[in-house]
Amino acid sequence: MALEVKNLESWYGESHILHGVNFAVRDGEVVTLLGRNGAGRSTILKTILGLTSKRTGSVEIYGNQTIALPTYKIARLGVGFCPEERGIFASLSAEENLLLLPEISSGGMGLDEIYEMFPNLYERRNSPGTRLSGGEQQMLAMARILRTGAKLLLLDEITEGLAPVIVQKLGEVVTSLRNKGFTIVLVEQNFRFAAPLADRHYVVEHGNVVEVVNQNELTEKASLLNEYLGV
Amino acid sequence: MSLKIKLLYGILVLIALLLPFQDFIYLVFAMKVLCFALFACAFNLLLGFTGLLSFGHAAFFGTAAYITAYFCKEAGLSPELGVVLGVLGSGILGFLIGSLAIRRQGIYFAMVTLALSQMVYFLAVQLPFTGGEDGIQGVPRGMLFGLIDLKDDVSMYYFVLAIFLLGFALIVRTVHSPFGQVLKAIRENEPRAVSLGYDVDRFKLMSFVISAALSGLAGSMKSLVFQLATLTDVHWHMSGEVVLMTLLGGMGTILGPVVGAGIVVGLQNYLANIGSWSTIATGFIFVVCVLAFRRGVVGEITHFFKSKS
Amino acid sequence: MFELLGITPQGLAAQLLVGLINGSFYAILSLGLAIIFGLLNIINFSHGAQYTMGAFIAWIGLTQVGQWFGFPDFSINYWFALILVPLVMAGFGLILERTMLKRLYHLDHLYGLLLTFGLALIIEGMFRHWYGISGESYPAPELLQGVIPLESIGIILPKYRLWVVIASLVVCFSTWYVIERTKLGSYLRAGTENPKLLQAFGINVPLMISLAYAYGVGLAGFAGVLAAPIFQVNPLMGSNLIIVVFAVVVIGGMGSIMGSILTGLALGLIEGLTKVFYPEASGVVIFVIMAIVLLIRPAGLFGREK
Amino acid sequence: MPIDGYKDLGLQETILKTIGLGKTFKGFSAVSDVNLDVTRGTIHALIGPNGAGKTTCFNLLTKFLEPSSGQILFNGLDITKERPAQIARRGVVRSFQISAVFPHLTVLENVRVALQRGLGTEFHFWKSGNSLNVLNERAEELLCEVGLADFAHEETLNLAYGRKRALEIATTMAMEPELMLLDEPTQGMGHEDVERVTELIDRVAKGRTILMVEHNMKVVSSIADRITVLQRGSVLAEGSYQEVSNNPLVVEAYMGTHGGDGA
Amino acid sequence: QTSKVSGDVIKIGVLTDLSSIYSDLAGPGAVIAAKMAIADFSKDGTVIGKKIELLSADHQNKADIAANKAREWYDKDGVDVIVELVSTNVALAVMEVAEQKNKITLVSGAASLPITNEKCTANNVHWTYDTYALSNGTAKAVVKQGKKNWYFLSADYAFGAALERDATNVINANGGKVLGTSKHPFPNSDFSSYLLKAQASGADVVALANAGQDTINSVKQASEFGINKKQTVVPLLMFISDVHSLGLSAAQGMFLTEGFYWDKDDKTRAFAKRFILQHKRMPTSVQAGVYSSVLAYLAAVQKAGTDDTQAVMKVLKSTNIDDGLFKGKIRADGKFEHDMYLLEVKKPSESTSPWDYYNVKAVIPAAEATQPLSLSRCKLVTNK
Ligand SMILES: Nc1ncnc2c1ncn2[C@@H]1O[C@H](COP(=O)(O)OP(=O)(O)OP(=O)(O)O)[C@@H](O)[C@H]1O
Ligand SMILES: Nc1ncnc2c1ncn2[C@@H]1O[C@H](COP(=O)(O)OP(=O)(O)OP(=O)(O)O)[C@@H](O)[C@H]1O
Ligand SMILES: CC(C)C[C@H](N)C(=O)O
Ligand SMILES: [Mg+2]
Ligand SMILES: [Mg+2]
Repeated sequence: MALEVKNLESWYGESHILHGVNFAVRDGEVVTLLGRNGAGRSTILKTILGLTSKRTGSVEIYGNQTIALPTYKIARLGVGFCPEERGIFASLSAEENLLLLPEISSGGMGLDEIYEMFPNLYERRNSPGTRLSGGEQQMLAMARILRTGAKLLLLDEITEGLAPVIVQKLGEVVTSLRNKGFTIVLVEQNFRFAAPLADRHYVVEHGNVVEVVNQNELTEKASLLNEYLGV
Repeated sequence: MSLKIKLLYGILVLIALLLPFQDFIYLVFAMKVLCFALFACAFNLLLGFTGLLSFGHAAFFGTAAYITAYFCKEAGLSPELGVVLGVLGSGILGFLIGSLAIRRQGIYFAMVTLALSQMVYFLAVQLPFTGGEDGIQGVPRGMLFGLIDLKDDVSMYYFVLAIFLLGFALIVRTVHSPFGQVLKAIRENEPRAVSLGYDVDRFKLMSFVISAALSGLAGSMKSLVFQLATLTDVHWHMSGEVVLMTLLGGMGTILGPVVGAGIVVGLQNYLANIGSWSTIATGFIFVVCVLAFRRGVVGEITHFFKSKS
Repeated sequence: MFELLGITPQGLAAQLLVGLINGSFYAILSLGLAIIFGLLNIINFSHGAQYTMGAFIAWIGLTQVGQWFGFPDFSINYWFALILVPLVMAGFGLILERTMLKRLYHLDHLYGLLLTFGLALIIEGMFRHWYGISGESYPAPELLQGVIPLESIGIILPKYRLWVVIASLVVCFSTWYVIERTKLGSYLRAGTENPKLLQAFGINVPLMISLAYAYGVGLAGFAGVLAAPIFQVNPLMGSNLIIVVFAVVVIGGMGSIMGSILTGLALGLIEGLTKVFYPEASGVVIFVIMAIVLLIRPAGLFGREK
Repeated sequence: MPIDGYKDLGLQETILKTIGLGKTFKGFSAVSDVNLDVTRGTIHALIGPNGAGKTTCFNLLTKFLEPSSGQILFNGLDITKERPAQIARRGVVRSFQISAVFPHLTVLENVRVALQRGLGTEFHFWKSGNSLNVLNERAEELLCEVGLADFAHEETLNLAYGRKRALEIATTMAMEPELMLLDEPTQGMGHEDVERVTELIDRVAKGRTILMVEHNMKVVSSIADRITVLQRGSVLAEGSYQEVSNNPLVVEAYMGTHGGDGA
Repeated sequence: QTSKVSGDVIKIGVLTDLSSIYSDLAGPGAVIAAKMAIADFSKDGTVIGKKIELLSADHQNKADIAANKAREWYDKDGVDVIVELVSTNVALAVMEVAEQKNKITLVSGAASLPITNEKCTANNVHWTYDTYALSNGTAKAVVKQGKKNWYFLSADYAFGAALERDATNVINANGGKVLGTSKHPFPNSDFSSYLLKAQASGADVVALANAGQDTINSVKQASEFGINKKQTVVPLLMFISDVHSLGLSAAQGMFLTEGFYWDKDDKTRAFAKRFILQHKRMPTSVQAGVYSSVLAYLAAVQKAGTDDTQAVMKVLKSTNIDDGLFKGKIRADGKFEHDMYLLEVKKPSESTSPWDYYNVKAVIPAAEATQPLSLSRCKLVTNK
């Protein structure tokens, strides 16, 4: 089991956002978290990494209980995180951003491989990180975690603001990562993008997982999803 | 304004009006508090309501103090004219410094104002009319409108109180005015305000000038109350002090700076006799405030009532 | 003899040298400030007090510790202090950071400034209370006493001052190297911007921050020891210096390491020259420069524009 | 040579025209020689791969950035030299790629800030705040139009993302803009919100001109009258959705094989 | 008509620098000196049957704080006399208030001549020393040794200017010459640039027209740069507390002028012994002056039988004073005219006990140490 979340609750200061989230992801699986704006999907990812102000419950990553661990130790268990606001560092150049993350384990992609995948980044590699266009920043945020060798990827809205060609390309990237044995938790707004990629979909509402839809149930549960998500 | 708040203000004003009829609080002390309260309120207009931290407000306070002191003493001007000249002077200085400083933001704004006010300090040290280290001493309080002799502490007190209330009312009004509304918008999201067609710099400058002029008003009054203007008034410590008052009382609250000024001036007065311990005590208060009462006195109180209801 | 504005070339050279000495103090202090500001987003107002503290601890080590413990002959000499004091100060910094500053990171710069301002008052007040205002003198170590008479070119340079320049340049540039030319440096810069996120990438940010503060304070302590034999060791030695050092950091560009070093040295020189040609203005020249620089280059000479 | 546009003002077909617009950042040319022609009363979409220079174009048009070359004509008038606030007052108003509201003002106050300029009292610091209440009616109307009437007194901070975008549009409309520039108005929105906002844009476009950047082809195909495709800072193609989406160059550079069904 | 003693109590306020740059030379020690004077004056702490009370406050060396406190003391607390008042700007501000309120000031710490010259007031006595005395002591003695060419390092404020001006007059009058001046900011910590300039000037004497910390640092750095080897460094104003913190090795051989030295005779030694028991440091001349002034004030009240300002001032100005520490009389302009001492700092080897710092080189007679009334610009003198 790569990730197992039980009864996870979480707070931002006074406000209680997650109310007992449960889900689990096996090694090599791709799952999505779907839901409306503000449902708490991003918060689930942040809570897994211990980035909210308080959390309770249980989060096991590759068999290690992490609920009491500091963030950096969680990351070192092999978690790669692509945050929703992209989190590019303005004081570092694009390339420095790319090279910033420490290698957590072997098997990360090389720089050449990455530039091949995202030629835009190669062209802009010496620009300050936040001077890249919105989409370029998104690519950079994704690219940099591929270097680290992390095997469990938490990806938050990676298709946001990207041109359709790039979205398509990202779809291919995710598929190939999956084939390489990565485990991926995808938070997506873009259902068309996510649908063919994932083994399972979790629907999040008001800080709870309210529905699980397996890949093979997609058609039969379409109306249900429609109700939840308006897809 | 809710009824409760109106009532609170009413009571406060009443207390202020009755102050001369007791012996417990020394009137000159009360005047000092009023002057600094006005200064802190003016400063708060900039920090709390425009979002600009000036580290050079002593320049305005001090300049006006010097101008008023100089004209009242050397030219024998009446106090009201002296004050008007002081306010004018600091307003113009505010325009000059403001035009340069508002082009920068955040910590840089603070530093530009600090740098420019250090230059004002330098001028105050070097120019002959300020009396250098001695300052301008023995400034006559004079006859207000040629009628009321301000030598008497009680009439001086009422004069200061009236000016304070006027300044305070103007600030409250400004905060809630159409102008104040735009200021608030600018503080919240500057690019958006620009895209709505507001010439942000002009608003900041205007707010800076108002704040400078009112700080000057406080400085002018101070120089009349104490009958002297000295380098202390333009020193960066003074700029720091007004930040402290505002923060301690609660920045961005209307009444906070007044309370902050009261506390700081009071502390200075009552801790004055314990020598180096007073430095330690002041430092200690700073630390405790920052760690435990960040909203400032008034801010904490409002927060307490808000969270209860 | 050839004279320029009433001063001989030799005289000018001597003056520049003297300016450089002051510049090294500015550099080493502003370097500490820049590191702390860069990473903690805190303007360390107590930097001056920590510098004072460094000087006092050195003095206490030299003249007092022995008596405290009943061995009047025991004392910690200069060379020992030069290593020990920065460590003690770094430890002190670590405690401050862990117990107080830590709680302020999510707030406006202003609060850090106020807290450290308060701390500065406390530290200063304590020394004032214990040791009075006039201060104590600290002799230069034997090895560095006396002057290097370069009388042929009309310059008399105290050996100790030469040592100050060398020591501080070495410390400054090695610090710069570590921060700008190693991976650690990019962590520091990234940590400045978004510490939480950096943690999520597996970096122990809290530790990094604590150590950076400790290092900055250690530098202040180091400068204090260096200064002890030149200036009187007195409770106000730091507070008189700190405003100027702030200006240096701003001119150099807040948070820029190289900026603060070079600006520190350069301003020492400029201030020195002002003292020669227009001494009354020497107190204000740095602020004039600061205002001009900020108007032309808002982020400071070496700062990155946001 | 600036063109004298006063002659046929009112009849002017073209509301916004750029001639050879360009911008370089330290030698990197982000936008080069862009000639745009936006027709009055249309919804004009600006699309293109990431980093093509769309946002930069917007920044140039509103003078948030200084053009390195070229001219901008609004209603035939050269506005290349004007300041951002001035341009806004002429009736060119933008929204931002990242939502831009005043978080600690109420929803109503947000709109009022935009309306307030019409009163001409924005510098009157001595006037009572109540003098602004005359604007409430109009503000509520605008909120109604974008479906935010029920939230008028809510602190904006607490609104959901999609509603913030709607508020932004209401605020922009309060300026009575002749030309609205929208930068990815549906980015980051859920499906319902996307639909609602698309519909909203279509609705408010009546009597106005809209220039928008958008990656969501569903939105573009359903409301845009005309589309300009940028690539590497220059115009790659221009035309209706049909024309553009069948252009093989555009498909290769932007749409990809799935066509424009991104969402 | 009213009681002979206002408020039925004699209140003495020590307004001094308790926490800032002059707190070592005045400060808490001055408060102790005032207490000692009261205790020495009467066992039960009374004068003409009324209780004597002592107040003290810190003016932090700021004129505004001082004026404010003085006003409050005179108005609200019924203080009759304020003593000490180090720093000229503070003294002048408080004298102004006192004149308005018709109360007394006895200045000990402040140095500038204008206090009894153009800025004099009727209710003030300048007790311990002034810039005129300092110049006529040290500067004259040094010029007479044949060191004619002078270079000044002056603190850039009123006091520095006053000291420089008075010393320059003396130098010129005795055939010397001033080659140049560096005005340094006040306060300042690094003097090397100025010292190099002084060195380059080739003057015989580098004179320091500054005080406290500034003097200490200039002396220290002068010896670091070896300036004291070729030129004579002359601090125009230095207190024993400064010499103490400077250490004899850096200060040795320098000349200075003081109004009081604890080791001068048996009486001063007796006083000093009692003082050091309470304060752990030897009295400075300023602190001794406070003792002397309080004692004299109480004696005057006793003699006048009232605390009425005019009556007391009249007694003060008409009685000879000799309390073992100072001896002389108070002139019409308010200057307490007494002998001053030209002192030389001992070599470390000559010093036999703690605080054994000076050799008394000469006694400067009162007449020479005080500006003649004929030159005075004091309104009390010129109007007559
Ligand atoms: N830093 C924060 N402080 C307080 N509340 C927050 C914070 N971040 C998010 N929230 C609140 O938590 C709730 C869940 O937010 P979250 O970002 O997890 O939603 P989401 O499902 O990812 O939606 P979106 O599509 O908007 O990203 C929302 O109501 C949001 O307002
Ligand atoms: N201030 C700047 N400094 C340097 N380069 C910049 C700057 N602003 C933009 N660029 C570069 O210019 C190019 C165009 O950027 P722009 O933001 O206009 O793209 P865009 O078309 O809006 O893309 P997206 O769809 O990803 O938002 C990008 O390659 C970007 O890196
Ligand atoms: C030496 C100091 C006690 C004198 C003080 N600087 C003055 O102005 O009088
Ligand atoms: Mg989210
Ligand atoms: Mg863009």
